Parts: sequence; C-alpha cells; structure tokens
Amino acid sequence: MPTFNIIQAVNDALRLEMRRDPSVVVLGEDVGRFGGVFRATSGLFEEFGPDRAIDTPLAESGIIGAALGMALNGLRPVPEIQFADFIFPAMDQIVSEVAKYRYRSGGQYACPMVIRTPYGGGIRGGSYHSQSPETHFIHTAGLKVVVPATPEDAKGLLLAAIRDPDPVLFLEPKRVYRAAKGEVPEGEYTVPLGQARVTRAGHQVTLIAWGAMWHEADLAAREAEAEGIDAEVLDLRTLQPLDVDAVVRSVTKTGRAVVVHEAPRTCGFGAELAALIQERCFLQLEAPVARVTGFDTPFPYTLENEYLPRAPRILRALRQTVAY
Amino acid sequence: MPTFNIIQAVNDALRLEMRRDPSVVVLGEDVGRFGGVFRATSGLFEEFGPDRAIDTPLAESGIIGAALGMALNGLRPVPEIQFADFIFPAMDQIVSEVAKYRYRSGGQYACPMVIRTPYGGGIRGGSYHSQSPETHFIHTAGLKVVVPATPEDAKGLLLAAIRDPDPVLFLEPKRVYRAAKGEVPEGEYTVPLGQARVTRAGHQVTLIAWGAMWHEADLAAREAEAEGIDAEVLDLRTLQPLDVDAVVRSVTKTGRAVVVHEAPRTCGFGAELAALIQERCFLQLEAPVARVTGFDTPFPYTLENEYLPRAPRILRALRQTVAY
Amino acid sequence: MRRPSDLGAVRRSRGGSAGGPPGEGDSWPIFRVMADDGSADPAALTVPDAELKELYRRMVFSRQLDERMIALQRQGRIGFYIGAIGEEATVLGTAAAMEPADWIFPCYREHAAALLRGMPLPVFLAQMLGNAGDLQFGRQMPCHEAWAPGRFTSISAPIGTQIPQAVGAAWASRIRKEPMVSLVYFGEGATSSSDFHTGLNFAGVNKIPTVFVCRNNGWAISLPREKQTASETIAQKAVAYGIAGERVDGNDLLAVHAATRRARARAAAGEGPTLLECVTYRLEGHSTSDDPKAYRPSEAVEPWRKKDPIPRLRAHLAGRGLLSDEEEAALQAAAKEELQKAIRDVEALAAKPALESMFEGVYADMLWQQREQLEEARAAVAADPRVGDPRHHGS
Amino acid sequence: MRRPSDLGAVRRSRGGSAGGPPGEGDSWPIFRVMADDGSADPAALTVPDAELKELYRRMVFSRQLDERMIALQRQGRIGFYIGAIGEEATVLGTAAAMEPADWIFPCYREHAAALLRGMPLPVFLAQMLGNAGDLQFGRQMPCHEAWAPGRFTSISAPIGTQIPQAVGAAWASRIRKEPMVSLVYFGEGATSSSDFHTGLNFAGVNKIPTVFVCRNNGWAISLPREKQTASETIAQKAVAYGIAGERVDGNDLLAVHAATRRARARAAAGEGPTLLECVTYRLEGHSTSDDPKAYRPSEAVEPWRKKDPIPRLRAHLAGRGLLSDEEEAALQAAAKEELQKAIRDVEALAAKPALESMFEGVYADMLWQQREQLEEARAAVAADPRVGDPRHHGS
Ligand SMILES: Cc1ncc(C[n+]2csc(CCOP(=O)(O)OP(=O)(O)O)c2C)c(N)n1
Ligand SMILES: Cc1ncc(C[n+]2csc(CCOP(=O)(O)OP(=O)(O)O)c2C)c(N)n1
Ligand SMILES: [Mg+2]
Ligand SMILES: [Mg+2]
Repeated sequence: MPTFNIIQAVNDALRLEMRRDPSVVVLGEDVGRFGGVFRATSGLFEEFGPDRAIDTPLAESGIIGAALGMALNGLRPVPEIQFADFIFPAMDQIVSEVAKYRYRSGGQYACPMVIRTPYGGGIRGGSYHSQSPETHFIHTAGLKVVVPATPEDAKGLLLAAIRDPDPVLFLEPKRVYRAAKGEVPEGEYTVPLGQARVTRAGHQVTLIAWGAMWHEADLAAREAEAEGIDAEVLDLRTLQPLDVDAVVRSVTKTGRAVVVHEAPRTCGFGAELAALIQERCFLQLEAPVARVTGFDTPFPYTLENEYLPRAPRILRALRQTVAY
Repeated sequence: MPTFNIIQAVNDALRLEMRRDPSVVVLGEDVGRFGGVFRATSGLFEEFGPDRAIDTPLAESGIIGAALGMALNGLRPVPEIQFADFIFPAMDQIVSEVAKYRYRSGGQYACPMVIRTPYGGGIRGGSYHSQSPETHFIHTAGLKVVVPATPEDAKGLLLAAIRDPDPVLFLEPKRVYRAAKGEVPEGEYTVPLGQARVTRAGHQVTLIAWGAMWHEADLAAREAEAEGIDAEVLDLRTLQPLDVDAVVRSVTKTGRAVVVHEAPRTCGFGAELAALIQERCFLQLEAPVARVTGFDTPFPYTLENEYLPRAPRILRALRQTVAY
Repeated sequence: MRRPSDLGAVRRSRGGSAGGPPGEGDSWPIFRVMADDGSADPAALTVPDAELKELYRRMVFSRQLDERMIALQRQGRIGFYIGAIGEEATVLGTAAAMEPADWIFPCYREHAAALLRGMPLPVFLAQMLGNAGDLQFGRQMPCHEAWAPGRFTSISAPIGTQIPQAVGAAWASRIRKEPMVSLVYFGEGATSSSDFHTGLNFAGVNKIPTVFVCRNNGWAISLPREKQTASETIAQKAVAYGIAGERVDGNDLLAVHAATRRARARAAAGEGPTLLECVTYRLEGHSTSDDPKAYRPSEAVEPWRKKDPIPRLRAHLAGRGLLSDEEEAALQAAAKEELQKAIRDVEALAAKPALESMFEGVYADMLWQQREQLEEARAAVAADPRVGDPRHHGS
Repeated sequence: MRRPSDLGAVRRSRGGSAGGPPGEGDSWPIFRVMADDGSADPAALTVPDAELKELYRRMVFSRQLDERMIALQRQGRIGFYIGAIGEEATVLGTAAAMEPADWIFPCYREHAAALLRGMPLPVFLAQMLGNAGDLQFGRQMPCHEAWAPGRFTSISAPIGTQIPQAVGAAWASRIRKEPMVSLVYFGEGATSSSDFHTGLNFAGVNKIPTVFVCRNNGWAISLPREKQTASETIAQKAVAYGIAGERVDGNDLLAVHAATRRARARAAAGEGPTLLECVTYRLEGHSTSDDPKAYRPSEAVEPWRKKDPIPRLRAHLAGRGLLSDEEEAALQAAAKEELQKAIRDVEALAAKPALESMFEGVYADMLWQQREQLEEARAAVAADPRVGDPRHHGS
C-alpha cells in the first residue's frame, strides 16, 4: 500500500472515480490547468481534459449554480471552493437550491454533487483562510457533511460521497493536508457515510472530534492516559448524518463526554452533540458534556494556537470532566 | 397609549428615530416609495425623501454592502431584507464583512446597522417565505440577534438596536405582524438588548421561546395550567447576547426546561440552549432539556401547521418533561 | 472614455425592425415582425400557420388560466397566484421556439411553458392547491411547479438562482456532445441579482449554449425598470459578457419566436449564448399579494393595454384569414370548459398530502432525524388533532 | 442582434491615445500619455513636476518594499506577502489623483496607497508581523492593513466585497451633501464576483460618485484574463450599468493619473461613476504562496518586463531633465535605509499581542461569551504554556 497524505488521497480518489464514471467532473477556481492551489486536482486536467477538469471564473455562486445544473442533467460534479471561508458567496445556491432541489420538486429532480473545500485553522491563514463553517450546513436539511481526518478515510469517504445520491459538503482539514500521512489502499474502496470510528477504546470519558481536531484529541487522549485517564476517542467522520448510535453507545458506557471543534462555540456542532447526549443519555451522565472549541471571535492570525482547541486545552477538559 | 400591531410599532420606531437622528436611513427592495411589501416603512419616503428611504435594485448583497459603506462613513443604516429567506445572497457581506469589520480593523472602523427582516412561518409562504435562519447569525461572532414578540418590544428593541454600536439582525415575526396587538407607549423608549422577559412565573418547568413561538408557548402554558402544570415562560427577546443569567436562574429554580423554535432542530438555537443549560444547571436538572422545534426538512406549504411547534406540541413536551 | 449613449451610433438588427421601439431607450434596436395592428410583411413570417394558431390558442388559454386562478385566490380556494397577463407572447414565443430535448429553466410566470412542455393541467392545478394530487406533495407555494418529463425545471422563489443552473445543464450536454440548448427565464429585476452576472459570465467564457430570456415587463414589484439599472436597455448588458444581445418586442409573438430561433441556432452552432430582452409589460399586480395602485398610476398601464399581445396576434390571424369569429369563440369556450372541469376534479382530491411526505425526499433516503421526527409528528397528530389545525394559533 | 465586436465601430477617448494598446482586445480605445520610451507630448502633461518626482520616489519605494517583504517571507520572518510589482503606476497614479477627504477602498495590493494616505511605515510593518505593534492586534494575515486616519479602509480577503461598500460610503457623503468621491480597487478576476455587479449597478442607478479601478493585471492566480470573461475589455462592462467606462495604460503613471482625475471630476460633478480599467501586468507570482511557473510560461512575462512602469517613468523624468543619476541613486538608497531601520525597529517589538486582544473588539463591549472565554483562555495558558506553542500539534 502506498503512503499518501490527505491531498494525495483526495487526488487519487478523484482520478479513480473520473476514470470509472465519465459523468464525474471537477470545477472551480484554479482547479484545471493549475491543479488547484493545494494541488488536490493536480493531473486531472492532463488526463481528462478541460471538459472534465474545469477552470471557472472567480464566482462561487456561479460554481455551485453551474454544478447544480450539471447535476440535474446527469453529471456528477465535484465543485471546489478554494477555501471554506469563501463559501458564503455561494450560500444562496447551496442553502436555497442544492439542499432543497429534490424535496421541492417532489423527487422529480435531484442534484447530487460533492462540494470539496479545505477548511480549518493552523496554517497561519488568519480570519479568512481558517474558518470551520460546518454548522451552517449541518443546520441545512438536505445536505450531508463529511470531514475526513486521515488519508485512508479521505479517499474512502470521498469515493462514497461522490456515489451518494445526496449533495455532500466535503470539508478537508487543511492543517493536516500534508502532515497526516498513512497507508492508503490502492484502487477503489468506500468508507460508508454516517459511521463514526472509535479510534481508541476507553471507559472513563468519551472524547468526540473530527478533522484536524481528531489529531489533537488523539494526542490529548494519549497524554491523558499517562495521567491515568482512560478516554474513548471517536472520530465522527460524518457530521450529517451523525452516527448518533455510536455516540450514545459510547457515552452510555463512559457517562462523560468532551466534544472538540474549531468553530466558535456558540451554536457550533458541539451544542447539537451536547443537546443530543443529554437528551439520550440523561440518566447515565455523570458530568456535563464539555465543549472545547474555538472561541466566539473571528479566527485570529498571531494567536491562532491560543484560539484552536488543541491538545493542552482538551487535556484540561478531560481532567475537569473526569473529576466532576 | 395607542394600540399598535407589530408593523405599526416598527414603523413608529423608524419614524421617531429618523426624526431624532439624521444619520438614520432605511434601504431595501420596495421600501421607499411603496413603503415595503409589509408596509413597515410606509410613509418614510414621504416624510424623509428618497435620500433616506431608499429603493434599491434587487440584490441583497448590494443592500448590505452599500449599508456597510454607509455605516463606515457615519450613517446609521437600517437595511431591510424583504423576507429572511432571501438573506442568503447577502451572507458573504454579513458574515465576512459586517460581522468582522470592527475586529479585523483593530477598532479603527465599525459598521453599526440594523438588518430588519420578516421571518418565520404560518402565513402559507412555503419553503421560501417561512424560514427562521437565526442560527447562522448567532453562530457568527460580531453580530447581535434580536426577535421581538410583541408590539411594545418591537418598538423598544428596534430603537435600542438602532442606537447599539454593533450590527444587529432584527428578525420580525411575520405571522404575528398584524395579529399581535397591544398598547405601545408614545414617543421614544428603549428596551435594552440582552434581557429576557419572564412573561409568566412558575416553578415546575421553564418554557423558553421567542418571536411568534412565544405566543404559542404562552398559549401552551395557559393550557398546561389547566392540567396543573405550572410553567415559567421566558421570552428571550435577544438571542445574541443571550440573557444566560435569566435562563440559568429560572432552570435552577424549576429543574426542567423546554425550548421552542421554528427553525429545524439540528443545530438550531435550541441546541445551544440545551448545551448551556446542561453545562450550568447540571446538578439541578431533573429531566433532559426538551426541544420542540421545526423539523429537519425544508419548510413545507400545506402541512405548515403540522411542521410548526405550536401549542399542542409544546403542551405534549411540557407534560413529558414534567413527568420525566 | 465612452458613455453608453455612444452606443446609439451603431444600430443593427439581423431581423429588421418594423416601427419604433415600444419601450424606453432607443440605443439598442428593437426587433419587430408585427405592427401594432397585427399586420406583417409576409416575407418575415417564419411560424407555420397551424403552429401559429395553436400558439394563439395557448395564449388565450394562458390568459384564462391566470384570470381563473386569481379569482380562485380571491375566493380563498388557492393561497397565492402569480401569472403572466400581458406577457403571453414572450412566454409562449420563446418556449415554442425550442426543441423538445432542450431544457427550460423557468422563473415563476411561465406556466404556459410548463403546459406546452406537456405538464397535464390537473397536475399543474394540484400544485396550486398543494393537495394530495400535487406531485410535489404540497411542499411549495402555488406557482412553483416542476415537470421533469418535459425538462421544465423546479421553480423556486429566490430570484436569479436558475440562471447559472441553466448554464450548467447546457454545459453538461455539451460535455456529452449531445445537442441541447437550455433556455432560462427571468425578469428585468433579476438582472440586478448576483446570479444573473455569474450565469452570463460563465456562459460567455465557455460559449455555453444557453438562451437567456429576460422578460422585461417594466416592473419588479413596485420598482420601475429605471430604478433597477441605469442601462438604457437590458440587451446591452450582453456587452459586459462578450456575448450576443438582442432586443425584441415581447408582445409580438412572431418576433419573439423568430429571435429565439436565431438565438437557439447560434447556441447550437457553438457560437455561444444570447441575452434576449423581450420588452413587454406586467399589466396586473406583481402577484395576488400585491396591489399596484399603491405605486403605479393606472394611466401608466393604459398604453400597454392597447399593446396586449393577444388581440394583436388575433388581428394578425384574422387579417390573414386564419381565424374566424366562430373559431375564436370556440377556443375561448373550450379553454373555459377545460379549466372548469379540471378545477372541479382537482378540488375533489384530499386537501392534504400524507404526513410522511413532509419527511420524505429531504434526502434520497430518510436519515434518522426524519425517521424519528416522522414518528414524533405522527404521535403528536394522533394525540391531539389540533396539531394540524390552523385555527388553534397563539395570539 | 449585435455582437460585442460591433463596438469596434465606435472608438473615442477623451484624452487621446499615443500608440496602440499594450494588451489584448482593441474594441475599446486605450488611453496613454507616455510612449514606451517615456516620451510624451508636453501638452498632455497634467501632474506638476515636483509631485511627479514624489510619485516616482513612491513607486521606487513600493518596489523595494515588495522585494524586501518577499525576502522576509522567504526567511520565515513574516508569514505571507502579496504585493504590486509591475502595478505601481496603477496604484499610485490612481490614489494620488484623489483628494484627501476621498475614501479609498483597497483590494490587497495597494500598500503604496496606504502609505501615501499617511499610514506610517512601522505601523504597516507591524501589521505584516501581526505583533504587539500591530494596530489590528495580529488579527489578520499580513497585507490586510487598515488606516482610518487616511480614510483607507480595512482589507479583507473575500474578493469583491469592498466594491458595494465603496458605493455606500460615497452615497453617505452625498446624502450629507459633502463633497467626497470614493475610489475602490479590484483585480480583473474580481469582475466575475457578485459584488462587482451589485456595486456597479447600485452606483449606476443612483449616480453615486465612485471611481471603480480595475487593476487588470492579466491574471487571477492561475487564470488568465480570457478565462475570466469573454468581454474583450473590462472597460466595456460599464455599458451594462449605464456608466462611463475608460481604458487606460496602467503602466503609464501620467495616463492613469489623468484618467483618474477625469473620473473623479465627473463623479464630483454629479455625472456618476466611472469604471476605469488599468491595463497592467502581474510580473510576479500571485503571492508568496504561489509559484507561477506551474501555469505561466516565463516567455509570457518577458514583454511585460520591458513595459515596467518604473523605468518608463524614470526615462520620462530623465528625458525631461527632472531626475539625475545621482538623485536616482539617492532615492534608492534612502528607500533601502528607511526600510531597514523600520524593519529593525518593528521586529524588536513583542511577537504577540496581548491575549485579551483576541476577545476584544468582536463587539464594542465584550459579551459574556468573550468575557468568560478570555478567563478560560487565561487559565489554560497559565496552566500549560504549550497552549500557545505551535510545535505541540497533533499529527
Ligand atoms: C433573492 C430574492 N430577493 C427578493 C425577492 C422578492 N421578490 C420576489 S419577485 C421580486 C421582483 C422580481 O422582479 P422581476 O425580476 O422583474 O420579475 P417579474 O416579477 O417582473 O416577472 C422580488 C423583489 C426574491 N424572491 N428573491
Ligand atoms: C470570494 C473569494 N474567492 C476566492 C478567493 C481566492 N483568491 C484570492 S485572490 C484570487 C484571484 C484574484 O484575482 P484578481 O481579482 O485579478 O486580483 P489580482 O490578484 O490579480 O490583483 C483568488 C481566486 C478569495 N480571496 N475570495
Ligand atoms: Mg419585471
Ligand atoms: Mg488580476
């Protein structure tokens, strides 16, 4: 098995699926000839030509709007938003159109597509190259939201997402784009959407994370172990549909939960997880569900490490939750 | 004191503040000569002229972008989005610009404005004239979010919002635009942002709502009383900043909470409230915080009464929560 | 430095121009085939007689449909209506000029195009009622129909969104090397929207075969055209995108049809998209929610009533001996009868679609949220019939 | 039906045109004052000699600043840089043509305009470092400066957003009857954005006094201009908005300055906005994050290196006896020294702004969330110094 980083895994998935399915096209700013500012679509233009690796003008609403029309008419588009921070000009197309097309047309039409976009902080990107906007899309019925943490999952989840009948927002954790390396099976395989991964078994507290923050959670759990705290770690992988059974199963066992995410705390996905956990595990809970998150501020530049909910802050929350 | 409905109260507030402060202008689609599709800006064009009651072309990002520039340069704009469902084309201007301008410029600039928009269902408006998008904006640090439920509050909160140094999203509950009538003090007064209103004292369960759903909560609480359930009802009035003290105070007393909102459940503001309550009242809670909400679907047309979390569904949740 | 008025120095139109422009602005030529009295140069006729008569019949039907629906709305039998009174030549002239395999992306006044594309009248009416017969399960307001068998896409309210979508659909066919041209409708108000800009720009750069039809009906709710854009015409906006622009008398069915054929031919030949401005007029309020008296003097409307596209085409047909008074009376009566019967049939259906339809179709398969919430809704309805009752409202 | 190439039939420019256009497309005339060799018709000169020399000095300074910052980035001393190498005449010619009370809405390459507007170099540099001297508290990436005393607004990354904002600011002044004209910068890539469209349309309808400056530098990251729009020129997009459009040689400081003065005068006179296309070239990569070799052959750049605006203005000044070799050497040396000293001073400041600055300024006063979270952050940092340490990363 080759060792890939996440960019390579994404690239591999796109190439394989474009070979397998002639209806798959990629489109976006700089994704064609250049191969993407992170090189995730590198080589696709050369192999599949300008009709299937499409450079678009600088307009996110155009990218998603055109992708929607393509999807209605039988293509399987994989539009790229260059940074998740730049998804907002396309918000109307995504929220009002992509998410609602099947429903409103009574199923006469559907517009499956995978909107790929690098997200998250830790690359010294400041307020506009660091954000984690998942809440907006989890809140929008009609969309699925997927976040891989590892190269193997990146490839398998992306292949599953492209084959999925529903529109998927595929958030790629750019801080670990190159840093996260791992063996990736050759050829096609899928990792089913909607299934969390228990990456570490434990019985004292459930630690829930995804994307780049899963790596921090993993580190924190290892450090916690040295202190005698036995944490079970979940990498959610899919935020919508959430693997609620996996969450409930784990928290029912541990009685405690800590949720980690980069997005600001208020109305972040951690709030939904806390709400669900207290709804479903009320009698098992021995401590409040704790949230270790980005703060309720725009994403800062110089102080980004203070802002991000990295291992030291997670470790603190584990200690407090276990001691509650 | 005159009896006003919410539209009249909004109109009165705008007129008074435009008389008092020459920097206040209203702008948006059909708000000038016509006075707004709901007539909320009626008469302002006649009194203040086309420079201060401004008809704009059909482009929400232009409305908010222009308002931002006006605010930088000393005006106090009150842009209107004709229906909250149409706020998404302006999402980038709101989330990337309005919300972050003060912060990113180190306080060199600020762009206070009040974005007024009718929101919510119950007027047979279907998927695109019924939505409640508050989550998106509560999650966006830098914005305040206000929702009046009564004419008196509509006027006082709107006056406070216009004088507030921060940008405010002012969501007007259009189902009760005309139905909610009440005495409204003449002349200027403000209702401070960030203060919830206890509209009914009780000791068994805290019922939290806002906007049109506060009226449903109120009805449900009255019906519950007949069944011997003693609910305390909170009208939040401001969602950001939330009056967290009022919430904690009430739930600490009652030990139980039911949250009501029209927006879809997943990642709705009810999730944040549940998360906060379990964080802060963990040891007092005797039942899970319950959510009575819109469902995780686009807003339907024919079945909107089944969709909306109206009194009968709230009553059910009160019974279940009290019996837990 | 050049001002837009300099554009007046160049006036050309492929099809020739009979009479002066009916609307504002004269820097861009306006294409007409029929004079106001319905007369036309026989050499300029391109629509076969039978087809022309059929289009006339459809215009009459469209008018009756709109009037009937407005009446139903006033009687509280449907919740809302938005129609095309005065714009029938624009809607039918464009739609009829396309090929069956072409996709049509409607705005919200193109019901006549939906019916032309084969949407059965009862299905259309069930959408107006949002009842058990509605293929869209009462999920959307009236006038938000979709008809996939006719490649007539799904109407939504947000203005302009369909424009880049139409570009994407045509692009998909071109990638597969299928001959298809998409056509998309929007009002002149929509030219201010973001998606107008991205749609036309994407199409221009990539020479996508799309015909952009602007129904310039002079008003966007209460805003007159000159408050929407300072450009003298809509057609000249094509210059910004390096694409063809054409201005046509939108109340002249023959001109609209011919111009659309030309635009379609260019698109199909790989010569790129066209922005087609159809100059017409919204004779009634914006919708049944609107009362235009608050912002539009009725004098402004009068001249346009005289340009009504239906009497104009009738005069044309009559002048050419293609339509007798008896035929006219017969097709008016047939339309009335068809409508009456269909309304009766559709109103007989159950008023509400099934509860589960609220939760289905959000995703291809329900997620656990929809499954759980359907059960929750079922239990709530079972426990208390007031759950779905509009009379039981707070406040 | 008219195609954009018909536009070629009308060619006019107020200022006259010396030599052919340097860029693509020829349907819209390009305004030049200086020939490639720096020579110019004395009658066409509008900038006083002293001001011209000062602008030359600023162009040289801008070039040195960019080069120095790129070097600092390579050395890891700043995190990112995006500059204006090759575009100095466009940036300075436009900014210098405005009045002090005018507002400037930058894109992200107009650092020379910030300095011209009085932003002190050390303050600018502290923003590059995001350190304790940064007036913006290290909240944004380098090159996102703001300078309110000079009415130079706050740069953000999302493309195009500043365009309608500039319209709003000028609108506010007009409502108050203050004489102010706003100027807004953007690249040709930004003309595809939604906000370009809404900004120009709003300004057109309301005749807002705004000068829209498009730095057409040929590239938007890897995308060449012809992949951005099918219009032959950017200036012709003005036609869509019924506003004035002008195309100018962006490497000709004299032409840029004169054209901006004209546009400003029209705006101030109530004649409405102008879209000013400055045809220039991005000689380097998009930013320090970019390597243009992956998409742009260096042969494409060579002709443009010969059109570098700095040697061209130097030749002009020298030709007119306004700049000796000694003066040239002196101003180069002075720039170098000023930069060196300022960098040294600013690098000596504390690397991080105070922790509370992360929570302040989100709102005028902190809400309870920021207050509580500041305490949380303080406690976390106090308990574990690794909290702010980039080396302690998972994976
Ligand atoms: C994004 C958005 N903003 C506002 C509205 C409200 N609205 C509905 S129709 C309309 C006017 C449309 O005018 P025009 O495009 O000329 O079409 P017409 O109704 O004249 O056919 C407006 C403002 C909307 N539907 N969507
Ligand atoms: C909304 C948005 N989408 C994408 C980007 C990423 N991006 C940054 S600069 C740029 C190209 C801009 O090109 P142009 O407008 O020509 O300006 P130039 O850099 O050439 O000065 C892109 C795509 C962004 N900043 N904002
Ligand atoms: Mg119109
Ligand atoms: Mg550029």
